[in-house]
Amino acid sequence: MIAVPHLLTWLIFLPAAGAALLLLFPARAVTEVKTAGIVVALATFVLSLGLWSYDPAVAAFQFGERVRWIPALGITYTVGIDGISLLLVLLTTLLTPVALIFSISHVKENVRGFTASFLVLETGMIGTLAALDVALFYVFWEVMLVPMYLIIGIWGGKRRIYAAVKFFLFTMAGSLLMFVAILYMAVQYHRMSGVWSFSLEDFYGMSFPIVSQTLLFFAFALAFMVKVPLFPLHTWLPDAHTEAPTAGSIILAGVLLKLGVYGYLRFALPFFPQAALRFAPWLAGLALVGIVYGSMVAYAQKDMKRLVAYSSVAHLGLVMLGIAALTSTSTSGAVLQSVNHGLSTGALFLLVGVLYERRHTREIEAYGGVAKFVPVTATLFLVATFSSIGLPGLNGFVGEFLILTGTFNAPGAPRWWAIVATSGMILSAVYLLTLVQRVFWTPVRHEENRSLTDIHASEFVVCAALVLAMLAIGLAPNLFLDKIHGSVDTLIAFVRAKSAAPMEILR
Amino acid sequence: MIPGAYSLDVSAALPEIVVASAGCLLLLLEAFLPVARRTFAAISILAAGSYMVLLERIPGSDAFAGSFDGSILARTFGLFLGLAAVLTLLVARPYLERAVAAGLIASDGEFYPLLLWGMVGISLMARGLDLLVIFLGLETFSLCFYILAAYFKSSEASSEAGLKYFLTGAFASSFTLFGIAWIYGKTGSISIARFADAHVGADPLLAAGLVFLLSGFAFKIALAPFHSWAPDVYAGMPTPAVAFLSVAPKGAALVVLFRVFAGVFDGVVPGRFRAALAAIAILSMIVGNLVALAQRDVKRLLAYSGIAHMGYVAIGLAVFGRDALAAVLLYLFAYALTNIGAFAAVAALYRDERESHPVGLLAGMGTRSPLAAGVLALCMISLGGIPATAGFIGKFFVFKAAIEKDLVWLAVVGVLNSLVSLGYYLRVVYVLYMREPVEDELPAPLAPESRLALVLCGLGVLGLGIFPARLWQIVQAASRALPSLRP
Amino acid sequence: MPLLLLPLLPLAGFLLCGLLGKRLGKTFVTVCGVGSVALTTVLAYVRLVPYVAGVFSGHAAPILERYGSWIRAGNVSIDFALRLDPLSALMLSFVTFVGFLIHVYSVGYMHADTGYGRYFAYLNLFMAAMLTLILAANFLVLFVGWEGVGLCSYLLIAFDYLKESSARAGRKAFVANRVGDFGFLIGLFLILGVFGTLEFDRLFSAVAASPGRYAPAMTAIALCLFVGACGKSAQIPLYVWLPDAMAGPTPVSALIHAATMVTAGVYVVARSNVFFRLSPSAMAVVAIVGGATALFAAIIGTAQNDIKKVLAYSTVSQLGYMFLACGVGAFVAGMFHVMTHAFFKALLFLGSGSVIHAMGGEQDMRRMGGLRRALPVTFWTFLAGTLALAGIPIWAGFFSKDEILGAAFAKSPGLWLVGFVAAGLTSFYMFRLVYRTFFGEFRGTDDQKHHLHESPASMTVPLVVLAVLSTFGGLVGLPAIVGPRANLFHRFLDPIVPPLSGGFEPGELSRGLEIGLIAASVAIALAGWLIARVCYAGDRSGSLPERFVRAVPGLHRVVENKFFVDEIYDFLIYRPFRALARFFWKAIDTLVIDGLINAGAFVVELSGDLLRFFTTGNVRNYALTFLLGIVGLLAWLGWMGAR
Amino acid sequence: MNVPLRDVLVLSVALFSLGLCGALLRRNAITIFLSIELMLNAANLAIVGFASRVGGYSGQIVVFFAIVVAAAEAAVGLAIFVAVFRHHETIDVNKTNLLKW
Amino acid sequence: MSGARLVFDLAGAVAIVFAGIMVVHRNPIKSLLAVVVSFFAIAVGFVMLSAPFLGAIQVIVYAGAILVLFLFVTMLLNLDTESASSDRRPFQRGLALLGIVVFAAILLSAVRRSGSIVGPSGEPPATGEIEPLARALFSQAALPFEAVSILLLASLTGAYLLMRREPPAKTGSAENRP
Repeated sequence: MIAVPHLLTWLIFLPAAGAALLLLFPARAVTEVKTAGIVVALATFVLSLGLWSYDPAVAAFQFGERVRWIPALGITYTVGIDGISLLLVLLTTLLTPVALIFSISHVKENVRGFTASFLVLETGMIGTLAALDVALFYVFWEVMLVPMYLIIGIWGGKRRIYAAVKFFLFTMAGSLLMFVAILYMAVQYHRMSGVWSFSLEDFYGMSFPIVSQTLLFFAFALAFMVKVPLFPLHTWLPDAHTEAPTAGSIILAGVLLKLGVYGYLRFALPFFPQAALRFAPWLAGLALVGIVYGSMVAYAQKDMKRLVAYSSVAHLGLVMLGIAALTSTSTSGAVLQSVNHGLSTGALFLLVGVLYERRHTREIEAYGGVAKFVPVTATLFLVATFSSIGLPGLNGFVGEFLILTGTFNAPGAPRWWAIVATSGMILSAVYLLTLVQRVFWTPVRHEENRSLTDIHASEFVVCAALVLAMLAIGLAPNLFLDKIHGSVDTLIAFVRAKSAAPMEILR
Repeated sequence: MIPGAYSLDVSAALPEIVVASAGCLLLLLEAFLPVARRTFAAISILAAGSYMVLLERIPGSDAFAGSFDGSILARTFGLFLGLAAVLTLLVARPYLERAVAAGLIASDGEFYPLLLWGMVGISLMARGLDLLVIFLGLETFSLCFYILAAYFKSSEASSEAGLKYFLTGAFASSFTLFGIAWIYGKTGSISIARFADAHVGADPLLAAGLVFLLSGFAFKIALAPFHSWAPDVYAGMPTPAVAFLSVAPKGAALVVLFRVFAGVFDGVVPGRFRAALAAIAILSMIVGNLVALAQRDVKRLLAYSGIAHMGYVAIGLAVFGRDALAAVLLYLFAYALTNIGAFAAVAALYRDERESHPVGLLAGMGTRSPLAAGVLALCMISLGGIPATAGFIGKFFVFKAAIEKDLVWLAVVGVLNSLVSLGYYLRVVYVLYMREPVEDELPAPLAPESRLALVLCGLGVLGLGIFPARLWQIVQAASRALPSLRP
Repeated sequence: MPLLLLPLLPLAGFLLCGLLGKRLGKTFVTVCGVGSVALTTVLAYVRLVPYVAGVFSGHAAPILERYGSWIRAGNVSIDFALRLDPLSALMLSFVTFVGFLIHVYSVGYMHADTGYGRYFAYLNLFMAAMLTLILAANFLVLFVGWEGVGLCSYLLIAFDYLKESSARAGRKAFVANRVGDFGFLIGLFLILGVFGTLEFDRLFSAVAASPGRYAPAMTAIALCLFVGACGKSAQIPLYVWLPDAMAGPTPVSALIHAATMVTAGVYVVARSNVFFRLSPSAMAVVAIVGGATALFAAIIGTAQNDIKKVLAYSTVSQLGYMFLACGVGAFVAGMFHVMTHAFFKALLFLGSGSVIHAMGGEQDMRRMGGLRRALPVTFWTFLAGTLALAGIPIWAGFFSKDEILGAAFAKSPGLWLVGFVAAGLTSFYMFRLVYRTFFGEFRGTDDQKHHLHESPASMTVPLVVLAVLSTFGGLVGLPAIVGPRANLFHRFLDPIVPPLSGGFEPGELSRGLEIGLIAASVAIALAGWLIARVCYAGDRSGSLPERFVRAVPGLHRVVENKFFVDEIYDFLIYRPFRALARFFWKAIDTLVIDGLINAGAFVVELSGDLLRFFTTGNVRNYALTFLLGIVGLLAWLGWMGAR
Repeated sequence: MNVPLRDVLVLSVALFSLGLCGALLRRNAITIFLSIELMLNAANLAIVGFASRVGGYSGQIVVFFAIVVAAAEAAVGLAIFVAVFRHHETIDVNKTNLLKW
Repeated sequence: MSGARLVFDLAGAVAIVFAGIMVVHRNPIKSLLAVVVSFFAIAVGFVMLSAPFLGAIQVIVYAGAILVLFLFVTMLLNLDTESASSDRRPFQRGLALLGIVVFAAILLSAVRRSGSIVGPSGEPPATGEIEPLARALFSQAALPFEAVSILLLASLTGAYLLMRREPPAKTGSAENRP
């Protein structure tokens, strides 16, 4: 793999540039727009493979770049990748072309805007993952909202506008306090050191008296808990996922939710270790509620997409549990699992989309016995399902096993956490297999289903890509874990050390 | 100064003189060479442009016996003013020609001189170093805008807007004058520079005077509770004039307030006063945002959003200090680009000026008039304070200033309000893009000037949002021009 | 030839059949599907023969083959490794062989089915998973196979997924297994916590080295593993899925739900006997659950009319026997029964399959009868199987069952009594089955009568082979009374039960007592046969049971309906779960959470709507607010000065 | 000349308040505007009063210009009234509230 | 000598009384005339405060020009007297009065409490004569002078623009309810 200079910058801005380019196309040149968009997305993906040369032995940020941006405040354009963000970036660059290619045959009106939104969104996501300057991070973090808002609102389902606004306001509500907190930290840093800086390592260096630390922690945690989403803050997700167009749901579930996890790991945890550790049990509690509650609500759903959406609540609850336990094992598992969830849930949404685009209903009751007519779709759906249930040999299992065993044997964590969480394994089997049974199996109840056509080539290709990724992670997880756990270990070591250190009182 | 020493520093006032005389020229042309009307916009833009250029050349020192500011603050403000004027004038011509065609007014000839003279008034106000100059500047632009508000004589709404703006305005300026009276009496001078040496301290009459002055300017800035006129006037007034009115005078008034407080309090705003300002800021944010949520008319919505935004700016006023001034100036630039962009889009998207401007009519514009709709949406996002737009940068610096002065709670109130504000900004966006068109007539094709204005605003909003560093340097330098301000 | 090849070959078969089966047609599928398994069997024996020879010649060192690290993160590091030791060798020997036979059988049985390719794909996948399970060298690789076989059983039970019942049965099986896996996984976490590894070698040697140190942790671990075993091997309370699993094609029932997969639980218990033996309480639990299941299922079996259901419950009950064996410390006996059971139960299922095949899918014994003339081969082979299962001497089941009963008696006569009664019931319901199916008058429809025919060779040959095995297979484990070294089976398998100081020790039996017990069990078996004959053979067939039913109708109804266990589960677990789920969704999610949020939004909107009426449009009100603002400011500042 | 300043200020406050009353209580736009003129005069009076104590002429100059401004305002204001009158046939501010809420 | 004060206070009284009449009288013409009187009184006050020039201006420009302008317009629009009936807003009126009372009270108390003015700028107190005022007007106030020219020009333009009769254009209703 030849090393591209400024690789990350390319990755971040290539899609945006592509979007700008698209806007120069005439709106009628639909096919050209589609191809151009997909080419850009694929190019980004190919480029991103260059990141694979990340060297886990050096457990530090790599592919780093730094440019002064707002010198007066020491705000810089600083990007870099470590084991935690690496896989998520790759996931992003993988899922974006997947989403676009899937939509080839399904998005009819205003294709240009659609494609452009996705590319801008990709820039936002990669930027969020790569940013090592807190201000820069915040900018990318918020920038993501707009294209997703448009994607849901313009190309979404019946209640799309409600869903879009709900999504936007919910996430915004979460992150606004984080904005204030970031400013506060910067000001404090300025008071301490006399210079302005928003850079990650400088913030890592700061520690706060417990009261302000707790407040700051909540300001950050709230933003990420909404994004994840954690139990009481999850209600935007079913609406957003359900109303969004299939491609949107793929990205939403595949990447956006993970950014909450990422943010918690990258910022909330190392910034405010004492507070984070003190409230870890609460976090775990919410995560556990999320697992059980999410699974049960998922089971009660009548709408395929809603069901999958609630399953995300459960799965990400598991991920957050792994982080709350904060052992090397569980946390590595959590990072891997968030990639896994991106793949399996992405695939599930994709396949639900395949059915939806043909029958134009998401009602489970409208199906039944369709496996007879769409065998390939059914098979792929089964694979995705079992990946999501955590069948050994597929990706889901590795993550779940690591998280659970890590949590179970974590020094700080009581064992019932892991035990309750493991029950999620049963529940996920219950609701997902019920879905399979009621949609693909059992006698054919509706005649119109007999005329269903099976998955297209374009849909199949992207889905197959996802399945291959699942198998790869499931069979050779070390390829990926080796990239991850170095950084995870350094992170945990840092957090433990910092939380142990006596708190210096700020002026 | 020595009595009798005759000082008339034309060079210092050259920019204003040029603009004013351009106005006179247009008036003459209107009277004697009506065919030249098509060129008025161009001439006015030329005048506004040369205003900016000449400002760079004025002598850096105070002029007219220390009553007229030549500092970088004046120049920076001039940049803002000129920018606003140019953008407005770009929008004006096609809009007015449509109005003339629709029979709202016989000729668009007087519009430009009045706008230019209003600009001169604003400039005087912002540059004035004694209360007299400031007062005259205030009155000059107020008069111009009273007239512009009532400009569409055959439109009931416009006349009513004129009436309301005039009555409330006159009411407010009588308070201003009353305030000037007390301050003059207590400090024994009308020149801001001398306030400090009066050391009047905690004199109740001085406080009263300041309150009157504050209320008078808060009226122009449209800060609650002195804001009530804004929605009605915006709704009735010709849109380009609103675009200008909603930006330029507010900036001048803010600069004046900074000058006066810096002078009277010698840089440190006392606690009770700061509390009062904070209260005004919060009230404006809350009233503006909540009521804007309930608006169905774009121009009224923008009026209330403007009230809310001035609330954010007033945070800077309450914080006070060098960085606060810089932040406020930056915010003003951002607000000018965004708000004028929004009004430019509104001017372009609505066909019939006689009717009101219900948001619903924007439905489906996203595809029918992509440029205007796109810019409008972008401006809404920017007003909502989403990053990578100018609006975010403005809030960023204001809130930072607040937090630096340990007013974290003010910043928190601010962000919570901007959350509420997203409620209505997003509504505009989704009506633009996510609703089916309500009427089958397509909007009028965009005139080249409007295109230019829209593009400029759009690029400006994004550019300032992404590369704010340079402008921040400028405004910081400008903020140093008030010596008594503490860093 | 690496062991890894053994699972990989069927896996390849799976991929070929699954991906290309539809396109390339039946012959291709047959070749790939059966061929891969055949090849696997051959290769397996290529490895087995020398190894077994080695064991008998004294060096029983297990063969361990590592294929590199599989999962490595934090303090967890798991290799992908396979091992060949007496236990896995035993399993390997009959799993491959029986599996192969059943593949052959399926060629005939499924020839008409549209899902031919899919069927063999799944079957091959199952072989791959099963081989992984038995060859695994650590618990996690074992778990891979464990879940893999679960998956295949799920897919094969729901093989014709358009039938409501099959689809439900499939999900039921998987979920029930998941409940078991839940315990199993917790067990693995515990093991990892205690030992930091999942490698069998390291674990068991560590424990053997210092039993006292680990003893306290063992009860929990053992019980967790046993929960998993209960799920997989259909023990109380998780057995409910197995009877429903009969919805799958009969060969599948034979292979998965009789011969191989369901014994995986026993295999795991035997595999980790070191753990179990350190915890008497765990052993007790295993024994009691096993015994209870054996008796319970046997009772239900006596009242079933569906030929496959009878066999299913008999399987459950036989599995109970195996756990009983383990519970009383007779792990080897348990494994012995696993093997013999694999032979005769596979035989019986295949036989019933042949019957059903002949009857055109009919499974209800009440519509059969007198088939022995039409299906001679099936009849004789089936009879052999029955004798084996009933425990009639020299047939395979006799030896294994006897050994178990002996061991049970040595530990506690109570358990023995349970097993003893169950044995009687077993022979009763088996001969009841035989008589009702093969003797008497044909009770089916006429066109069924016309189509009666013996199955093709591809089906009968396996029957014959299995019949031979279940007849003579028992001889490898002659009881101790014959001679100390007569029991090859023990000599081969004893190494897997290493001596353990302070560990659970199986009881000893005096020679006389042992003979007595053998006599007793033979007697009860014959008694069962006799009763069955009286009730269901000859001219007065059926009158006696009817009278019995009339005597105790309640009892009969309860037994016929399997003690209403499914209904109870439905009432106690399924319904409340569904209700709660709906409650969470409708009440908590929609009403409370979203309600609060929307309420907040509404309040904001509303306050805006009210506030806007302050802008009355009347200038004087504007002036008024202006004045009030000023008055407020003055009151705040002007009154006491600007400080 | 010694008119005590307090008298001047009290007078000015009184006049200003009376102006306020007119502005707030009358409905006829012209009367309202008159009242506002009264308020301006009150302010002027205060300034002149102060000016008679403070040295220099700046105070008187301010008043001078204030009067000019008042003239200009009057011209514009009355013109606006006429314009409004042409629409409504009245300049009662209660009746000119098309724009509201 | 308290003569000046006496005159001033008398003038003040007159001013207040007629201002009051202006406020309460329903007939615009009458209240207009009342204002004229009170402006005259204020002019007297100016003179007493040693600003004779301003007094003159007050009479000529204010009481003269401006109010005459008012008179013309009032006549032109021939406004009838406000009818008391059509204006029932007791609450707002009450609130307004209350506000004004508090306002006045605060200011008066402030006047009472505030110390006498400070900061006499080194210059001599203003005397009655015009010349120094004129000098100051053209030196210090050069800029205001220029500014005010624009102001007046604008007001002229505006007045002309707004009073000018237009060719009657189609008047559409400017309904503006949400």
